[in-house]
Amino acid sequence: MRPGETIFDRGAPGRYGLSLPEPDLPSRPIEELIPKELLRRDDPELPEVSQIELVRHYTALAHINFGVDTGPYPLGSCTMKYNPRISEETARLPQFALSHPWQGETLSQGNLRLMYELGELLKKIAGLSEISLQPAAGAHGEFLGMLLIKRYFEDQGELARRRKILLPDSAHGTNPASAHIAGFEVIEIPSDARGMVDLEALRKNVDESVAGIMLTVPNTLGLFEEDILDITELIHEAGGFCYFDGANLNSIVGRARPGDFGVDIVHFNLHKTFSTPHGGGGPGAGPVAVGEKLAPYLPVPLVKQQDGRFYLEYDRPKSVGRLHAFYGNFAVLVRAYTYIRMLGDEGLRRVSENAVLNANYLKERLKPFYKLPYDRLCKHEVVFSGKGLAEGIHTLDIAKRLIDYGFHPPTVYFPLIVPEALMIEPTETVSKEELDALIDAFIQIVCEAKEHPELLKTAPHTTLVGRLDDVKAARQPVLRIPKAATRSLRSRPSSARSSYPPSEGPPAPSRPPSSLL
Amino acid sequence: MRPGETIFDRGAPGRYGLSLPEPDLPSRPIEELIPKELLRRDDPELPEVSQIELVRHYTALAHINFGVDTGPYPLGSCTMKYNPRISEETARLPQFALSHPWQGETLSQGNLRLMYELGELLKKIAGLSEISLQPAAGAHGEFLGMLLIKRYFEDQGELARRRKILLPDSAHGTNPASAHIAGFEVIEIPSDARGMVDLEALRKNVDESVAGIMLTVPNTLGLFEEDILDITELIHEAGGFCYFDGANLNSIVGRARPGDFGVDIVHFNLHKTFSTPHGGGGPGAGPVAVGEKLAPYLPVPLVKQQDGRFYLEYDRPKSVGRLHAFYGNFAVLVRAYTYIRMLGDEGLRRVSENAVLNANYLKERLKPFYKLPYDRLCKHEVVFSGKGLAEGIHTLDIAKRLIDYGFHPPTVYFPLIVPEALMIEPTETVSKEELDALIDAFIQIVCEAKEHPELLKTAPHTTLVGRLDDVKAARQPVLRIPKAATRSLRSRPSSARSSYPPSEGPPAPSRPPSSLL
Amino acid sequence: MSEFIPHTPEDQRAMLQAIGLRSIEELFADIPDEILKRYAPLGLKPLSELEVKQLLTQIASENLDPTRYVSFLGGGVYDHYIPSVVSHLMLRSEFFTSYTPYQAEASQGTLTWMFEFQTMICELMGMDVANASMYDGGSALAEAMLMARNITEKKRFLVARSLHPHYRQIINTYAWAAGLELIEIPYDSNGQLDKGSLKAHVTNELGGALVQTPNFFGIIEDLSNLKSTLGEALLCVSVHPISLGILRPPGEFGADIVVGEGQVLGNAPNFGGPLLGLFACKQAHLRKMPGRISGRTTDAQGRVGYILTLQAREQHIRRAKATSNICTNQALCAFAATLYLGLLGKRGLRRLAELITQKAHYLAYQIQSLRGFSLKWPKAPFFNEFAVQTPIPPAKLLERLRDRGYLGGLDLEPYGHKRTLLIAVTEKRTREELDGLVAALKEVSR
Amino acid sequence: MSEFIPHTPEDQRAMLQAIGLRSIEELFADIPDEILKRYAPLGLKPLSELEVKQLLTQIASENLDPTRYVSFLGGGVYDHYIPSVVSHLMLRSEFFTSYTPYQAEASQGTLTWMFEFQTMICELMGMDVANASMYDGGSALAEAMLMARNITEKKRFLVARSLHPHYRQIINTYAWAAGLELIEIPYDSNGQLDKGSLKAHVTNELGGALVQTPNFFGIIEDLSNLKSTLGEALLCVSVHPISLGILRPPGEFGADIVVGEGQVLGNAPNFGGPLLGLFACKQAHLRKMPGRISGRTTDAQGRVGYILTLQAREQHIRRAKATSNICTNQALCAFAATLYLGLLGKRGLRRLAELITQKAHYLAYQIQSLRGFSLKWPKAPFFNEFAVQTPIPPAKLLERLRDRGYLGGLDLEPYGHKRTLLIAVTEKRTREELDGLVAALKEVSR
Ligand SMILES: Cc1ncc(COP(=O)(O)O)c(C=O)c1O
Ligand SMILES: Cc1ncc(COP(=O)(O)O)c(C=O)c1O
Repeated sequence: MRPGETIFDRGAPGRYGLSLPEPDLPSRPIEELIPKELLRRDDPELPEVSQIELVRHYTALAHINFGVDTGPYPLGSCTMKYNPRISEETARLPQFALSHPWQGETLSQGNLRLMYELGELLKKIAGLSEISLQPAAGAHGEFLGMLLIKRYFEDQGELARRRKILLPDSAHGTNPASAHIAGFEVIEIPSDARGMVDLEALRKNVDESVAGIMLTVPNTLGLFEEDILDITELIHEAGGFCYFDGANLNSIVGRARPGDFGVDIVHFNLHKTFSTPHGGGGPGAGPVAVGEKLAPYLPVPLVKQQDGRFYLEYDRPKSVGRLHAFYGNFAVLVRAYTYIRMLGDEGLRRVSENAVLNANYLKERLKPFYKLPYDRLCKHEVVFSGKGLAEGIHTLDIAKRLIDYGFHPPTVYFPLIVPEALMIEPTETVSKEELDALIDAFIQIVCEAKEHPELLKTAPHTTLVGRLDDVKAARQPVLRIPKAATRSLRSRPSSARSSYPPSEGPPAPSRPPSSLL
Repeated sequence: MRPGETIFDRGAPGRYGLSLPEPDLPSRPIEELIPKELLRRDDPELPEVSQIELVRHYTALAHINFGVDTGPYPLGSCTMKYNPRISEETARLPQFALSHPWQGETLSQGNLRLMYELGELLKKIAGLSEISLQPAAGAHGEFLGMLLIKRYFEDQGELARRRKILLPDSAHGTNPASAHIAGFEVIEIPSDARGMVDLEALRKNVDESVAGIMLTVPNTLGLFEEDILDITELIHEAGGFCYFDGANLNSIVGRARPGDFGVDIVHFNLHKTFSTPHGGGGPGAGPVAVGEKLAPYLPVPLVKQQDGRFYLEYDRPKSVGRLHAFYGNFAVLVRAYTYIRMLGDEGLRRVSENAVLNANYLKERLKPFYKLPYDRLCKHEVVFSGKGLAEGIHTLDIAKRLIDYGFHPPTVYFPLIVPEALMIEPTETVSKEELDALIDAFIQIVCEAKEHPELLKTAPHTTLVGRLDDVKAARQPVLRIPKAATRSLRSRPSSARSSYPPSEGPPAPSRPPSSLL
Repeated sequence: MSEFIPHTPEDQRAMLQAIGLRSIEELFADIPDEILKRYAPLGLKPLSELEVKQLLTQIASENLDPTRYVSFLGGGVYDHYIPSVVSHLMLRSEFFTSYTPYQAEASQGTLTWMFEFQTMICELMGMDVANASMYDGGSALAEAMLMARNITEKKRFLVARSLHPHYRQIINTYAWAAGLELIEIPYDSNGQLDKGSLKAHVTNELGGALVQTPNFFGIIEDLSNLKSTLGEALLCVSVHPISLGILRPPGEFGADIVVGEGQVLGNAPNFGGPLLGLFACKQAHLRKMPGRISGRTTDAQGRVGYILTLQAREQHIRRAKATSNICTNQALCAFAATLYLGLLGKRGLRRLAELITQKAHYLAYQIQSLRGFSLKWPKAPFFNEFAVQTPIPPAKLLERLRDRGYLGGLDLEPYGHKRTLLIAVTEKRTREELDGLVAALKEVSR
Repeated sequence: MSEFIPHTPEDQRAMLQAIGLRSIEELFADIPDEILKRYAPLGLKPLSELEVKQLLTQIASENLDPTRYVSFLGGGVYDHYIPSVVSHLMLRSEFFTSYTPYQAEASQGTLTWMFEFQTMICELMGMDVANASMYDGGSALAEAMLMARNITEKKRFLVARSLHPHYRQIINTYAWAAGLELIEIPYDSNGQLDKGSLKAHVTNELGGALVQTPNFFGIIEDLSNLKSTLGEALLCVSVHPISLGILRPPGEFGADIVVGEGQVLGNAPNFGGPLLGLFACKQAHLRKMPGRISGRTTDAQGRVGYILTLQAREQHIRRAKATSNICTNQALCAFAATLYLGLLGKRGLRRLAELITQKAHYLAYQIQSLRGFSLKWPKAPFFNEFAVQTPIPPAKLLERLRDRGYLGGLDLEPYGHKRTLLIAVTEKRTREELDGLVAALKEVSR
């Protein structure tokens, strides 16, 4: 396929990819049914392609997209583990997939049972007593968590005073953003030399204006917050709540419960810890578990059970209301439930055990080659700095060069407290051979950085397009195919050049046989 | 992925890709249930891989495999048209897919109805009166056809005399092979200057020893057998049968019926004309329709209907018996039925119309550049010769070079009567833009053949492996992973090198950024 | 479950040795002992794939069997036909096992379809720019409100009472969180937005108005003159995207922000989730828009490619000052929508919308001819859904219909509409089924 | 249906013009008019995808609903669990939309798995070489016979009466076609091959013997000494591949050709088709083997790759003298088998075979403890399937079981075994279901 080719570059006027039934009943002109001034005059410029053209286009696009199935994907903080295919099957069972949110409790006992049982399991994993499955992602859960705190203090008549949310400077961007939308003032607490919350700094900020703290444990450096019990106690003493960002739960699942840290609110990222597919950026699910104090404020409805019958509980007068049109990302819940049931207790333990083993192994093996700002036992991920490899070499160059070696790059430039951060999370589903190959590539790149720095600076070299200009993209944003072009493109005859091999054209005569592809 | 890598190169002892239930009932040692001397001592050396390793391996293999979804696939005689996804859905409906061949007629009314209705449609398409859906492929159908003729003459007491099957020298290899296995003597009739059956030569061979003739119409040159009515009359007069190889039905479907040519037996290739996927070489289906004379000899069981109830007819005393353990490739039949029902009469006509249009368009556009041994109106495919492009350039070189342009090569070196044959069948599902691109590539290759012949001779250049040595493969056949290697390979650490991009390693420092992939 | 974790005991030993540890336990030495000790297992034994498949099949079978009911349920989620090609391509794992395309060069597949999706949504809605998805139509409308607040810096918003009641709840929640003031605008005797009332509330303090069309009752709102009435305040409209195959897009009425529920574009009902929030706005507001955006750019050789752009709006850069906290969104559902719109195409979307309109009107006509039934708002134009006045309470009606194999629609009594039933039609409903419902209604209302 | 054919009228016009024709009809001028005129349409109107889906769903629903029955049917086709990974990878269209890998460099995916498949089949069967598939187990056995004829140039074959009756029919048909003579070898009082009778028929004229294990009655044959008894004649064995997880492979007994029905390896029952013919032989016979073979080779740079090899055996080269007429085979089913065996692996196949053995023996034990029931051949060893002597005719029993949700097995009365029922068990059958069948048998046989 040509670089940049879209579905609008294919097809021709009059083609289509799906036939529709002929009307099987008496039809009247649309204008007689709906007033003309409400009707559209020009058709939207949608593609005009036959089915084979569409299928070939997206097959070709798939071939230039890196997924977990393509190879190791050590994107820190994202837990890119293998997505079991069985979960794709169970989520597509027609009684799940075709069930309608309004079909009523009687006809939805299976759905409700699944949600109830998943909720029970997640509560146990969190070590907390009530749960809402409604949030559609982690950040949605964070927002809900903030709302719960807010409603609580409103209920207590303390809202005017409790206006601050504390969070470490290593926190993920969604944390401050969520606290902010919920109307709180965000206070960043610096990290200390260990990479953990600076207890002194924290103490200084803790007073009666604090509504709560948002913590990620282990934190985004992959380090277990060793003072966690002190921190939660401190906050509780001040009358605040402790929020636990569950993005990194993969490192402790099956062996430690946030509730036992003294945490009051936990969000899960089912698309991380519980291996529901990331889908190119979603859908995920961000259930929120809470302790008893906050339970009354959870959104409606909750899933409850009585005498073996499952039902939706709406009568929750203190509830914050609703965050989602229905019950959350149900199909994602089915996948997570499937996964947890397959793992069982033993499997959950093995998840954290091997996720942490892999990260520490990688840390030890790469330590001689990359700067490790916080050299401690890590949990499921490790953060190096790309600084100092060679003059003018940046973390971005290292990341892009990894693509040439057949790996997805790690998370880069996050957490912000590590300059030129390289945040590597192997997950437990990477094999030792793959992990060794990844490590070897990282090491090879160190050599290249010194001997052939241009190789890094111009990387990647093996992809359909080279390094893309993000400044240009932001300065002169082109965010859709220009109206005029949607039509005119289609008359170009060259659009149908096949996508295999994904080259722009035949190799020039002088080019030696290539081993690529 | 590395060239040649297999699943045995991945994994490590003790890994596995699928968990099994623990026994839920009292177990006894296997040796108590089955005598020890019947038990296996050494486990078979099967792969030992986790699920993710297996999924990555086959995902990587998919990326180095060309299918219809990858791009134009003008493989002559094979009708590589688009495979509708809806057929994959209907064939997987659980009541079809999970139905058991022994579940009985009462519980199989849907299956039987589908088979019956498909049979009725195919009979109409063939213009014949009875059908068996049992053959698993075209060649299987040919074999059945030969058996029907044989049984007929046996029944008539003429078998000793009727020992010859005639077929044109352009016939597909399965035709003589099928006739031979059925015990007939195969007589090849030369083609004349038109590329058709040489009527004179045919006449000379027609006598009372002739059991029948096997014809492909249009023939494998893509030409409609213009004397077809004379030929069938000639054979019938001599008391023989006319067999119609339906591989090329795509060119006449919806507008001409083999039965109207005077044909007695027709096999269909549902995987060609009716667009069931070719599956990397099957499964297909090769139903056989016949006229009344041969109907009594069809295999058991046939699908019949009475008063709206469908049943299997076994009581057929003259039947040749059975060719398949059950009723043929049922799931393939579901796909073909789905396709035919979607097309309807109008669609069937449009299939042949556009298949023939595409072939003739390509023929006219390529005629100035390639030798066209038989320059006539063609049907769904056209056969050029690769001869004379340039000194030392063979059809194989042209074919391999097409791969570099992103196309699957056409069929080569068949039919045998055209030296260096290039047999091109675009099918009706190729768009004009794609067809033009294919034609342009063919033309470009003509220039290259003259200016850069080495480019052709060493093609392909864009694939993971270059041109493979077939002589070596046949001289020292390595047809399985050597026993010893199945184990030892697994200890190699390099086996897990990721498959994205599909390169052997990072580009050498001196290599400029590449646009491939 | 060990099929998901490659490590063998040998692998573990070798790795521990390389790290310089003796046991797995040492890997968790940084967790306070008292925490580890307090851990209580779930009491779950591992299940094999076969067992979990049997278990989930069993649980699923405790729902209704959707093949045994003919459904007329709508109310925000609709049971449209999902083309086989959509289902097929959704299973390509290069797409579904990838994440947000942070690394553009290795993610051109995702970034390209996002760019296509943005184009299609803009075309549908008549807007300038669109993002790559929000959680659902309801939260998208709430985010539109927050965005309008950020643009106008005004805290008062008008909300149509004819919005989906759940959307109103979501908006209430978000508004409370953000300290916004909401004023409900009633609907008139035709079930349509009371424009007079709306006009009366337009002041300098107004940040915007939130309107839905077709509204919760299925009624198509007339958006003309709304924007001019609102003046500086922003017009935020929620739409049913398939209706835009025939309905004039909000962009042509001057809408500032248009959102919608995109589930109908190739996504199964899934008990109401995942859904798909569509979100588009005017060019002028681009830098206040929430969500991911794919933009076209080039590499050093001038080759065209796509990249996540305008990230300076987003939480991972702007943190507390971001336009939204959204991170993981509904990408794969947006991919389904891209495939769906690509398959139907220019001609197909119109034909589909027409087909649905015809079917819905046929059914409405038949039902209102039944004794005791009438259309609740007989003069109001509708697309795929309409409210019916029933002779007996809908709850009873629905129960009896269920016994006959029909999910007859949504009972609006809990929403304050006595004896009102909301009936939705999609292209999947055959004439036979429509006639069947009519006959059944006749029977059960006797 | 036009979604499958890209050409628009404009495309057609432009192309006709390029060809120099004025109408589509002229493209068919070479077909005699009288033929064209005789054409009669089918009377079928085109259906949209939605309609055809509804139609096929309707037809499928006229079958039994497999979720409502617990099945003990076997007799050559078995309902094993199909792992999700198999189903998923089978849908990768680079595989299923490709054809026979004639062009090796563009088909390394297919050729690689074929090579892996051949390796796995050899390992299972204890043989030297295997091909890439035959139509089914029955025709594979028939082809083994033809191959043995070609090797030995003898025309007489011994056929075990305990073969699957349909396989015997197929063999009869092929033998008749090829002019071969068949002699049936009975089974003894244990349901096993009567080796004495076999020995008595061994002469110089013998081409080979065809045996199945487990045989049609589920009984494991003892293949020891068979090969030495046969002498020059070839031993051809048909196997159930999963049984080879625990059973000694025919190769260790000196078998010359081993075939089998591979449906059980990751393929659905599909009403008996497509099935998967497995085929392996000794190295010495390689060049007489039918079917496709993938072989390892290198390119000019020494890179390893795979290619269809030994094509000189095949019909497209050797024509009438080919080893077989087979062309299109059951490739995709063989791919499923490759995935299946790869997933289960060395450890899994044994565990699976053991699990099935345990379940089958548990059930057999329970049933023979019922009043009136006994094992037909109580001393015969079996794997997954066994024959039961029933107190009342199986037909009646089965009908009553069906009413209780069981497909109780295969009635052997039509095959000459009065009051005999053949019962098969797979890993899918839970203990609850086994106990359920026992309880039901008790009830219905009163
Ligand atoms: C540490 C952390 N917190 C929160 C989030 C937000 O979760 P989501 O993307 O599911 O909204 C992420 C996700 O990337 C994260 O890594
Ligand atoms: C002309 C012709 N006849 C017969 C056949 C054999 O059909 P099948 O491969 O389905 O056995 C083919 C297939 O390639 C063919 O092209």
